[in-house]
Amino acid sequence: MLELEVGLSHYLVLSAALFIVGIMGVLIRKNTIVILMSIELMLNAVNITFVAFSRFLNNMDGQISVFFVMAVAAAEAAIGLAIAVAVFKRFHGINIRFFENLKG
Amino acid sequence: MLDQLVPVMILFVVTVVFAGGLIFLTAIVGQKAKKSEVKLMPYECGLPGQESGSTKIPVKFYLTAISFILFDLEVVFLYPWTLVFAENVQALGGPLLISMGFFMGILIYGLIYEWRVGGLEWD
Amino acid sequence: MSLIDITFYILALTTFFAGVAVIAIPNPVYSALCLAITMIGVAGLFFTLEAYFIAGVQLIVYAGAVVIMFVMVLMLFDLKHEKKAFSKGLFSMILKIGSSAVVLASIFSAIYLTISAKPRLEEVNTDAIVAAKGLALQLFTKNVFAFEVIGILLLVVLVGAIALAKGKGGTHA
Amino acid sequence: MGSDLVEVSINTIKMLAIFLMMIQAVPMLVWVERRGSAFIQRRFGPNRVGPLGLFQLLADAVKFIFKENFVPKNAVKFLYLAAPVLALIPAALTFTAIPLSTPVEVASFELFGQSWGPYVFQFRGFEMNIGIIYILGVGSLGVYGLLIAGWASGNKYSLLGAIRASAQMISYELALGLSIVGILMIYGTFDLVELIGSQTGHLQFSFSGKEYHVGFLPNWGIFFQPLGALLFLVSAFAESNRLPFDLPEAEAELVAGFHTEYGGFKMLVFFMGEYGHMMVASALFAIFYLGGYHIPFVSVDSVKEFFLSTEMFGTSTLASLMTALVFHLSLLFKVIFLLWVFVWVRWTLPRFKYDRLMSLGWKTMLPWALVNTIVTALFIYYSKVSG
Repeated sequence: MLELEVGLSHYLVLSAALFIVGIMGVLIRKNTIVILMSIELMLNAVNITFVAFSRFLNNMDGQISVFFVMAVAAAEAAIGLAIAVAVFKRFHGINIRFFENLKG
Repeated sequence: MLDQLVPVMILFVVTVVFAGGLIFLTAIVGQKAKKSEVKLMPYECGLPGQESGSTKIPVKFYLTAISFILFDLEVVFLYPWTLVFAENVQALGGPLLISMGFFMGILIYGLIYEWRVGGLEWD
Repeated sequence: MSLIDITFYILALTTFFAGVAVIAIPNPVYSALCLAITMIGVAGLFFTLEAYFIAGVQLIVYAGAVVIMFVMVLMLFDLKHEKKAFSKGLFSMILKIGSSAVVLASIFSAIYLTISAKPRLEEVNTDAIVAAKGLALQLFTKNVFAFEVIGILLLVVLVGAIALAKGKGGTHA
Repeated sequence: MGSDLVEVSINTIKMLAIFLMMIQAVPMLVWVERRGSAFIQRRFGPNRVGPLGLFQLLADAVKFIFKENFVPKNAVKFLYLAAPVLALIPAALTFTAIPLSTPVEVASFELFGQSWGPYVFQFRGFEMNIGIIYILGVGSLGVYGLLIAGWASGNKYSLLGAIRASAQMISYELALGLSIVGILMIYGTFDLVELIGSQTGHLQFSFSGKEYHVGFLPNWGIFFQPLGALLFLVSAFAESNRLPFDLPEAEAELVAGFHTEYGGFKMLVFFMGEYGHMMVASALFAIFYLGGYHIPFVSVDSVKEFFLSTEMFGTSTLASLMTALVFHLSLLFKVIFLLWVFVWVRWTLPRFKYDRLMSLGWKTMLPWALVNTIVTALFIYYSKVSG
């Protein structure tokens, strides 16, 4: 099963591994900003799959969706951080448990 | 692809080895002075530093970082646009201008809003 | 084991281990720097996939803007070293690791079963500028609507971030 | 890197030579800066060691090597030592991607009983096909060196200095990116060699059908994008933390900002990084706006014919090598002039206050860069379409 010649499945295995590392990060860590970072990790894993399929199927749609995933991920990181800073100012700590008493 | 990626890696290793090696060399060759407590204190230009625990650093910087990300995305979307615009101006000039005009109009409005609301002020 | 495979394995291993380091290291500033290494590794992987323009954009947007924001904010918070960085509870920990393992196993089996023809990665050496032009042409003709929605999304995020930042004083108001 | 072993090894040696060229240029620049500032302030610069003080920098380098390697108390040892190297890497990776001159064609020749085929060697570190996007991407990584240096030296003031320096660098990176968009729109390519190629001959442009020829001006980018050139230069100053934008490391303000705790050779590596960024910025300005390695009204072939006619450089290999050197000198001359502008501005203009500096970046540079992009787009649209 294990060929050393790099093919499409190698990229998919790597992106799956990165995706799982991202999920673990969200589940395990308590610091909000590290959770945001592991979400960025998951989005990057998705980007690798997009580009790998776009390269092996010779069609540009994969790379365009990578463009949009990057834009949305950057926007999400910006807002996530703004909320984390607002919580830090109020509770002097950015542990995930402070987020339970957000209104609404 | 390879004759671009391999040189970048070689050069990265060469720079790290060169700069790191020289810094390591000075660690070996440099003077060995006795470790005096005062010398190792962080440089507070004379006044003994009051370790006041967590420092009060104005949080203004993260708003600059956020607006930088958003306008950087705008610049990044402009790069492919210039390629398409420069090449087929006759065929697609009009619709391209309108679509990018709308996109940049929104972000220029964002900049004006941030300016008016005082997001760009520095205390 | 041609040179392409060696570069792929170097980049893949650095990306994966930097990714694991992001969630493994208690001190958040170190994990932010490991995230930067992951982003640069992913940009290198895009290079091996001959998606040159996307690799450049990844370097500019992710490694050069998003992670710098993370590093700056973490340095601003100046958190003392976090002792309890990981969530407590042995049972919940086992549950979490177990569920991730199940998801991982299903993904690996899916990859192994479905990828019947194993296409090899041989160098097509497409010209980068021509590929970027093709990408850009498709971006601005077929997906123009999504492009405008991204503009509106950026405006909404900007207004939201300013509203959140209206609070007074520094980090310890 | 080419196919057979010879080509790969020659390309690697060429890349390392260009990297060493950048590292070796730093003491020369420090010498130019110290003599230049002395000239501006009507005093003698270093003139003790060697003729005109040229070996002063060699003496400094040796002195730095023997200084004590000092790590402050609450510094993070590994990152504290790694920060200068991180500050140098982006400068090194971008300088070697810049095309320095015309390619050198080597005809096939007989050596060691084997015939080596004809080669074409690019006169640059390595050939990067997305040119400017790679340079911008790696250039934006330069902020990490500052942040880690400020944070790892465990000193409150250096952390604040590092955050102020990085906030300044990212604000001016926007204006830099946008000013480049103007030039890309006119030449329509990312590759720097193509961009230089389209700046030859005399200034000519077509506006709605009619051709305009300006005989005496070279076809440089600066005449198409004067505002873009100004914006690029000013943000290049801010990117390399040069005066009047070097507030975060100004002695008076924050006690030398992020490199307060650094001394000895680590400080020299920071200088290498800063001067490296300066060289990259001036080389890019020369490529975008001053026609790169082209000499105004002299074409590459005429210089080659001239060298072919002389008997000393008769063979085609030597002739193409000499033409490459001549054109490399023309780029070098432009870069040295721009580096002199860096030094000249540093010792004449006063330093900005921090809020003025940030508001200049966000409230004047960015809007003007947006205006420049919009005007260029409309100009191209009307010049091409209604014709």
